[in-house]
Amino acid sequence: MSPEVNSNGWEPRIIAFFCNWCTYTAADLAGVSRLRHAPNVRIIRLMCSGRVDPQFVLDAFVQGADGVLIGGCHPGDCHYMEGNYKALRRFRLMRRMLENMGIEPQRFRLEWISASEGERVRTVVNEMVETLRPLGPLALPQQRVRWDEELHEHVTDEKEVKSHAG
Amino acid sequence: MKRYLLYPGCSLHSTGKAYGESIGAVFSHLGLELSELKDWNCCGATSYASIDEMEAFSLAARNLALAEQQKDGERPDLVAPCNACYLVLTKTQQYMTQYDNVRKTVDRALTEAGLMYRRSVRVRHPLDVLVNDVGLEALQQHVKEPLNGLRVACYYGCQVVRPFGLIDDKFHPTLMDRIVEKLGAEPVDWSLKTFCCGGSLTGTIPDAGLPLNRSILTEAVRRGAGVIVTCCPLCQFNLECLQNKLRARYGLSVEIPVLYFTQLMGLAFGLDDRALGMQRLFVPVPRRWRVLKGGDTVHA
Amino acid sequence: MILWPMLGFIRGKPHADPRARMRKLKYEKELDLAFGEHVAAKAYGQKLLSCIQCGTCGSTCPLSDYMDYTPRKIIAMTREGFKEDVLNSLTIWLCASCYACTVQCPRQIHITDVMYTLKREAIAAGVYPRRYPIPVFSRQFFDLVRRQGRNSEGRLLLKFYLKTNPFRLLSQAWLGLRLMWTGRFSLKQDRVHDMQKLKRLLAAAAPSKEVPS
Amino acid sequence: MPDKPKVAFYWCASCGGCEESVVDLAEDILFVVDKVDILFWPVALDFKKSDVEAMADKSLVATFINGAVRTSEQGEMVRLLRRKSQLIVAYGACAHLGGIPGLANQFPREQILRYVYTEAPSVVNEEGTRPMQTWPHNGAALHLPEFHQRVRSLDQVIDVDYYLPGCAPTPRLLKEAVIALLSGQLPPKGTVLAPDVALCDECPRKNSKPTDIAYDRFVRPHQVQLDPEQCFLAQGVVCMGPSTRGGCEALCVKGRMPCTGCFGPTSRARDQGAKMLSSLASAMTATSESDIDRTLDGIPDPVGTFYRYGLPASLLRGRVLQTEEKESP
Amino acid sequence: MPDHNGSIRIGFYICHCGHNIAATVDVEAVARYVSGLPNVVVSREYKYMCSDPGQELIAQDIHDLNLNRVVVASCSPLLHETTFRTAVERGGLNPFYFQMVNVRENVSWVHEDRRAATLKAMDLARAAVHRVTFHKALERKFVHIHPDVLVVGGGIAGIHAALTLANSGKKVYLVEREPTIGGHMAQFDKTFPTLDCAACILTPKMSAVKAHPNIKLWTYSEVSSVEGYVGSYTVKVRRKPRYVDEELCVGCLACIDECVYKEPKYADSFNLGLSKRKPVYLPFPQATPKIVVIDPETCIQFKSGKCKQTCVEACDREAIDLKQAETVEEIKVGTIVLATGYKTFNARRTPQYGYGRFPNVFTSLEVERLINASGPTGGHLVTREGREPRTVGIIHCVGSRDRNTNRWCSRTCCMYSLKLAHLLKEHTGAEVYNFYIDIRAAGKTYEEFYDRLLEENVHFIRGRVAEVTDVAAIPEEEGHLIIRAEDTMIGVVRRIPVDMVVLAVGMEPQADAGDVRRLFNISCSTEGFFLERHPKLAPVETFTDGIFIAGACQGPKDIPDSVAQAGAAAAQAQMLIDKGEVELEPNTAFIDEEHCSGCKSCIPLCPFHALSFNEATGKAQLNAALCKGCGTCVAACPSGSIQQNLFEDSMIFGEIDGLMNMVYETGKEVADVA
Repeated sequence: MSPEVNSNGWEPRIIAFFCNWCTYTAADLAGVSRLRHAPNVRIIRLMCSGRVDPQFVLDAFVQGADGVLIGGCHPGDCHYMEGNYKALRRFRLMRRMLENMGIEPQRFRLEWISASEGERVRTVVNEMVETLRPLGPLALPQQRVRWDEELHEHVTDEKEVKSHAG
Repeated sequence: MKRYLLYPGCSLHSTGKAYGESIGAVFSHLGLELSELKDWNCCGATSYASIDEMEAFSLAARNLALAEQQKDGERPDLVAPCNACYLVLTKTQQYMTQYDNVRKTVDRALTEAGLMYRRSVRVRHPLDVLVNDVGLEALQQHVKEPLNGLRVACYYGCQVVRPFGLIDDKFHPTLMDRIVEKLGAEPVDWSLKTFCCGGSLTGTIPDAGLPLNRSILTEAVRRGAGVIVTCCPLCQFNLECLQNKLRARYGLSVEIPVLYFTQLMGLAFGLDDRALGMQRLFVPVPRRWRVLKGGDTVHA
Repeated sequence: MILWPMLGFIRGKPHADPRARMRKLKYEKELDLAFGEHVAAKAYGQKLLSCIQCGTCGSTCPLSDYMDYTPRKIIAMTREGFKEDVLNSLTIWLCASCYACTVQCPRQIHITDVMYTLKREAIAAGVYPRRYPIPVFSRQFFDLVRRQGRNSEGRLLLKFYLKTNPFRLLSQAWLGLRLMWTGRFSLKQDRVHDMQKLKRLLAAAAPSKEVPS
Repeated sequence: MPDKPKVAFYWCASCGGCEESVVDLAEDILFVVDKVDILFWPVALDFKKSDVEAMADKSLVATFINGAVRTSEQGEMVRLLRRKSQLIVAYGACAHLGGIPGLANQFPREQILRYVYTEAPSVVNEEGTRPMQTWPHNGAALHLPEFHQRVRSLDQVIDVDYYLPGCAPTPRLLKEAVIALLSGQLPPKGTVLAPDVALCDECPRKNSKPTDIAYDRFVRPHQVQLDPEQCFLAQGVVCMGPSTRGGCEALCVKGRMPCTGCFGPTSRARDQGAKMLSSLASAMTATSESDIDRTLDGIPDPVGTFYRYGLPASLLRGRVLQTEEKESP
Repeated sequence: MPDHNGSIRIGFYICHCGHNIAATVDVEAVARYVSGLPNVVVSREYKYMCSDPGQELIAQDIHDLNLNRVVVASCSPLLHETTFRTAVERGGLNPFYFQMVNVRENVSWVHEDRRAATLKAMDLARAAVHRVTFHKALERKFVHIHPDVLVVGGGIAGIHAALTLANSGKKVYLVEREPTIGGHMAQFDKTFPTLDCAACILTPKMSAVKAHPNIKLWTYSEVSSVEGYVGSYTVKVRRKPRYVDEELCVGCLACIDECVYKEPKYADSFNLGLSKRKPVYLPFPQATPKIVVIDPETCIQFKSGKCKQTCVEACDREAIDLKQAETVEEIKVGTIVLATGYKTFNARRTPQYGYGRFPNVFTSLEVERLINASGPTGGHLVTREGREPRTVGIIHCVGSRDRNTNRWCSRTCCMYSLKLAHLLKEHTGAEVYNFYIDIRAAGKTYEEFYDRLLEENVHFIRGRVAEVTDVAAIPEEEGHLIIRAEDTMIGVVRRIPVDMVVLAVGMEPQADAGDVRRLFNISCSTEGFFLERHPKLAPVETFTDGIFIAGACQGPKDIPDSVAQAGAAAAQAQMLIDKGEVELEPNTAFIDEEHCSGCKSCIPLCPFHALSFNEATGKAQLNAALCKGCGTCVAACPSGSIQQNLFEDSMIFGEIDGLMNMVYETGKEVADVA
C-alpha cells in the first residue's frame, strides 16, 4: 500500500500480526458484529503470537509500515500454552532496540485480545491509528531512496553504475 | 510518625467546629501529625457545580495542587472530614483521570493560577485513616474509659461511601461501627446508615428535607440507640440542631444526642470535654456518656 | 402535599401546579430530538441513552416523593427531547446529590451528573424557577465562593433568607442564636488570601474556555 | 611464461586487519604471488588511481575489496574497480556487512562530526574548525571526499560476486577462495565463501550446552568468573554463535571469549540480530513485564550486542533519521 | 522466487457474498486490479464463491488454464478455507497451493468508506497473490478417532449427552464432581411452564445412566489433566475418597442411622443449609449412585481419631473404609463433551436487598427446596419464624442485566419466577408481587403461562426494586420487610410490606470455569461462559477440535435448551467417531537438518516436547506427531533452520512485501475505484 493512494492526504499504515485462536477470531467477531473501525490495518494471520519473528516486524517497517501491532491471547490463555509469553519477551527487547534505532515506541504495540473481545479490536485499532497520526509517516523506503542519492552525486557515468549496482 | 494535611472545608470553621476540634484532639492523642492546608478554598460542594461545573472542578483541584506544593516531594495524605468535601475531592481526581475535557480544562486553569497537579494526592477520610492507618487494635489500646453498655447508632450519611470513595460498603458501611465496638460500646444494626439527611434541603425546602431527618432520628431511637454518631458536619447539624423544629412542626417525639464519632472516641480515650468541643452540642450528653448506659435516653 | 404552598414562589409560571404540568398529547415538532445526546455527552458518557426505564433511581431517591417527575421520567423525557418540560421541572433542583441512584443504576448512568447538567442547562436557557429557593441558594453560594474563595455559612443563610422569604429569617432566629452561643455561627467573612490567582483560575475554567475532549 | 591472472586488493573504511590477514598467509602468500599478478594493492605497492583507470575494463580477474564505504572517494574507487574487474570479492566483515565502522549508523552524521571535531574530551578546537569539502588554494580549488550520511556494505554500492566473511577472514578461507578462483570451479554468484551452518556446529563447547536452557539473567564476560569449559550461553553470557556462520573454527571461543558475530547470518536469516534476540528472549524465565525488563537490563546495549558487525547490512541498516535530526544541506 | 514446477500460474477469485462484500468493496475494480499483477492468469469476481458453481468455477479454471496457484478473496478462512481447499483439490491441484483473503470480516463488514475498503481489499489480494507463489505441495494429515467419549458434568445436559452417546453404542465416561449426578435440576421442585415435577422426569434418566452398560459413571471425581489432541486425548481423573466402597455399598443407610451423631448437625449443602445432615450422609433420597459419603471435615474419626466408628459396625457388608485414599484413573478418549453447568448469583453482592441481613429474604433456589416435598420443611412453605407468609415479593433480575454485577440476561429467571409465583400462591394463598424490568417469556407455551399467572391475579409491578428495608414509615409497615420500587407503569414509588422476599438470582459461570477451560484448552467469552466456535453455525463446538460444550456452561439456558444442546453435542462427537478419522492442519514445523547447527536453542521452547537433541547427528530433531504447529520454535531458531508448513518465513515475508509493495503502482488502478 503506497502513501499516495489516499486522496485525502497521508494515512498511517499498520501491519498487524494476529494469532489464529484469539485475536484473529476477535477480529472476525468484530466483523460479524459490524464494529466499524479505521481501515488502516492489514492483518496477517499466524497460528500463534509466538510465531511472530522479530524479522517480520523489522521487514514490515522497512517495507513502509508506520506501525506494527501484535495481537495474542491473554497470558495463561495461549492455545499453545505459552507462545504469548515468548511474544511478550521478544516484544520488550525489540522495543528497546527499536528505540535505540530511532523508531518511536508508539509505532510498535502488543495487545492481548481474547476471541470474545471484538470490541477491543476496534478500540485498539482506532487508538493506534490516532496515536500514529501525530507521529507522521515513518516512510523508510522513501528515506532509503533519499539516503542513496548521495551515492550518485559524484558519478560521472550514470549508466555504468546502474549496470552494476542496479 | 505519619503526617497528614487537613482540609477543613467551610463547615469545620463554623457549624462543624466541634468536629475539627475533636479530630485534632484524637489525632494528636494518637500521635498523628495533622496540619491545616494553607490558603485552602471551598471545594465547591454541590451548589457550585449546579452553576458551573468546570469552575467547580478547578476549585477542588486547586486544593489538591496546594497539597502537593506544601508537601513538596512526599506524597500527601489530604484528610477531608466533611463528607461533601471528601466526595467532591475524590470525584475531581477521578474525573480528571477519566475525562479528557475535565483534565485539559482544569490543568489549564491551574497553570493560569501558577499551579500544577501531579496526581499524587491521596484524599482520605478520617474514618479511613483511623481504621486503615492506625488500626482498630491500636485504637483499642488507647481506650481509658470504655463505653460499656452504650448503644450507638452509627450514621454515615450519603456521600462518604459513594460513589468515589470506595472505602466501605455503599449501603451498609461498618467502619464506624467497628470503631465504636472497640470503644466498648454497642453499635445498633439499622438500615438508615447511608440514608440522605436532607442536606441543604432542610434549609431551602424544609418540607422536603426535614422529614428525612425525622425518620433517621426516630429509627435510631426505635433501635434503642442512646446516641447517634456521625462523620459529617452537615449531617450532624441537620440531625442535632433541628430537633426542636422537628418536634414543633414534624411530630418528632424523641430527643437524642448526636456526636461526631471523633468526639465519642475522645470520651473513651478520656480526653477533656472542651478539647472535644462537647460544650458546643445542642443536645448535651447528660453527665457525660455514663448515664446513657442501656440507651435510657431522656425522652422529651 | 405539603410542598405545594412552597411552589407559590414560582409566580406566573404555567408550571405552578405540577398536576397541570404535562399535557397528554405531544407533537414531535415541540420536541428537541438532539437534547438527549447533548445532555448525555455533557453528563459523561453515552450511558444515559442506555436507560432501560427500570425505575431504580426513582425508588432509591429519598426525595422522589416531592418531585414533579421521578428521575426515571426525567431521563426518559431527556432522551426523547422533552426539553422544555425537563428544564422547567422541580425534580432537577430537588436532587440532593446523595448519589444513591448513581451507585445503584444497573446501567451505571451518572444520574447525579445528569441532574447537574440539567440544572446548568436550565440556567443557561433562563427557564429555571426564578425565586424557587434552591437555585437562589446555589446562586448565593456561587457568588460568595467566587468572591471570597470560601463560603461562610452564616452570611450565606442570611443572604439566602433575605432573597427568598425574609419572614422565615425570624423563625430561624432561635436557631441562629443557639449556634452563636455554642460558637458555631459567625458572620465574619472567611476568605482566601491569594484571590487574584484564584480569580484567574476560575476565569480560565469558564465554560467559554472549556477544552473539548 | 604465460601471463598470470591479474588481481587487485583495495581497502575502504577498514582497520587494516584484513590486509594483515593477507600477509598472514605466511608461506602461502608465496603460493598466491606465484599464481597471480597483483596489479593494484595500495597498502603494499605504490599505484595510482590513474593506473587503474588506464587498465582495460574487465582486465582484472578479481579484486578483493575490504572495508565499508563511507566516503565519496571510496564510492568512486569501488565503482572504478567494478568496471575494471570480472569478479569483485567483498573481503572481510566490513565489506561484507558494514563491520565495526557500521556501528556509526546509530548516529546522524552531524552528531558524529560535532563529536569528533569539537566535543570529544581530547579535542581542543576553539574555532570549531571543520574539514571543508572544497578549499580555494591560490586560484585552484582543493577537494576533499564527501563524508556520506551512511556507512554501507560493499554490495550496497556496487554489484558483488562473492563474500569472504570474518573480522578478519581466516587465512584458510582466503586460500580456499583463491584456489577456487584459480581452478575456475566457482559457486553460484553471491555466495558467502564459508559454511552455511551456524558456529555452534564447530564450537568446542557445544556439548556443554544443556537442552533446557532458560535465562533468568544476562551478564557480560567481565562481570563474572567464567567457566572455561562451559557454553557461554549456559552461563548467561550473550554468545552470537547460534546465529552466526561458522568457518572461523570458533577462534574467539577458543580464546575464551564469546562469539560476537563477525561472520554474519546464515543464508536463511534476513537479520542476524533479530534472530539472535528472538532466540534469547524466547528462552527467558521471566513472565511479567517488570521481571522481563529486569532481566533485559543485563543487555545494556542491544544494538551493539546483536549488530556489532552487521548494522549496515541489517534490515534497518541503521538509525532512522527523525525529522529534527535531518541535516540542513 | 522458490522452487516450483515451471512458471507460476495464479487464479484469483473475489466473492460478492451477495451484498455483504460487494456493497462496500468494489469487487470489479479489485478483480481488474489483480488481473494486472504478475503471475496472475485469470482474475474473476462471482456472486457466491462458496456455492457449488463458485467452487466449480475454480476447479474448471485449474483444469482449463492449468493454474498451479489459487487465491480466493471472500470471508474469513476460519469459515471456508477447507471448502476452497477441497475445490482446489477437485481441480486436480494440491489443496495447499491455495491462499485465502478475508475481505468480509476484515474489510467490508468493518469499514464504510467504499474507496478505503476497496484499496484495503486490493492490498490484501496483492499480498496473497505474492504469498501464494511461495506455497508448496503438502500431504493431507489425518488422525484416527478413539471411539470412547468423556462427558464432564452430571447435570441434565451431561446426563442427556451421555445417554444419547451410550445408546448409540459408544463407550462413555461420565465424570461428576459431586457425590451424585442430577445437578441443579435435582434441586428444583417443578419445572416451567408445564409444572411437571423435576424429580419425576429426572430420576428415571439418572438411574438409566447408572444402569447403562456403556456408561462408566464416576461421581465425586474431577478431571485433573488432559493431554493430546482430537482423536486421542489422554485424561486423568481424580477420584476423591468417599470412605465407602462403591462396589459394596447398597445404600441401606444403616450407617447413617447408627452414626454417633444422634441428630443431624451440619449444614446440608443439597438443601443450601436450610436443613442439617450427619457427617455420613446421602445427598438426597434419589441420589445416584445411591452410595453414602463420609465428610472428613465433620466426621469425628477424621477430626480427632477418637470415634466409636459405630457406622463401620452398622454396615454388615463392611463397605465403610475410613482408610480409603484418593485414586487417579487414566483414560483414553477421542472426544470430550463439557457440561459443567452454572452457579447461581451470590445474593450478598446486592446488599440493598438485605440477603443475609434479613432472615426472610430467600434466594429462588432456597425457595425451590422449601416448597419441595422432600425439602427441609417437607414442602411446607414458611418464614424463618415458621409462619405462612401472607404476602411475598419476588424480585427479578437479581444479578442480571446490571452493569454493577452481571450484564447479561439470565433468560430463565422470568419463567421460574412465574413458576414460583404460581406455586407460592398455590401452597399458601399469599398475595404475590413480581417486581420485573421486562417479562421475557419467549419460549414454546411460555407466554401462555404468563397469561395464566396474570389471570391468577398475581401482581406484576414493572420496576426494579431499589431496596428491601425493615424501616417502617407508617405503623402498618411495622414488623414487615418493605420493598421499595417505582411502579413505572403508574409512575409512582410504591412501598410494599411483605412477609417474605424471594430473590430471583441469575445464572453465572462456575467459579472454576477459568481453570476448567485452561485444562481443556478452550476459550471463554468475556463474561466467563465457554465460547462456542460460531454463535450460530457451531453452537456446541469449540475452537479446540473434538471438544464440545452443552448446557449452561456455554450460557444461561433452561432445561429444554440444555437438553437440545446436549443432544447436538453428542451428535457432533458421534459424527467424528463414526467418521473414524479427522483431518489435521499440516502446519507442523520441520527442521532443515543439513543446516541445523545443533545449538539446542529451540529445544526448551516447545511446551509439547516435540523437539529433542539427537546426540548421534548433533542436530535437533522434531516429532511431527507431537508438534501442534504454533511456530514458536521457528521464530526463535537463531540460524533460520526450522520452518513451519503453510507459515514458512518466505511466505510471511512474501505476504508483508506483497502488502507494502509499491512497484505495482497501486495509484493507477485506484483511479477507477468507485
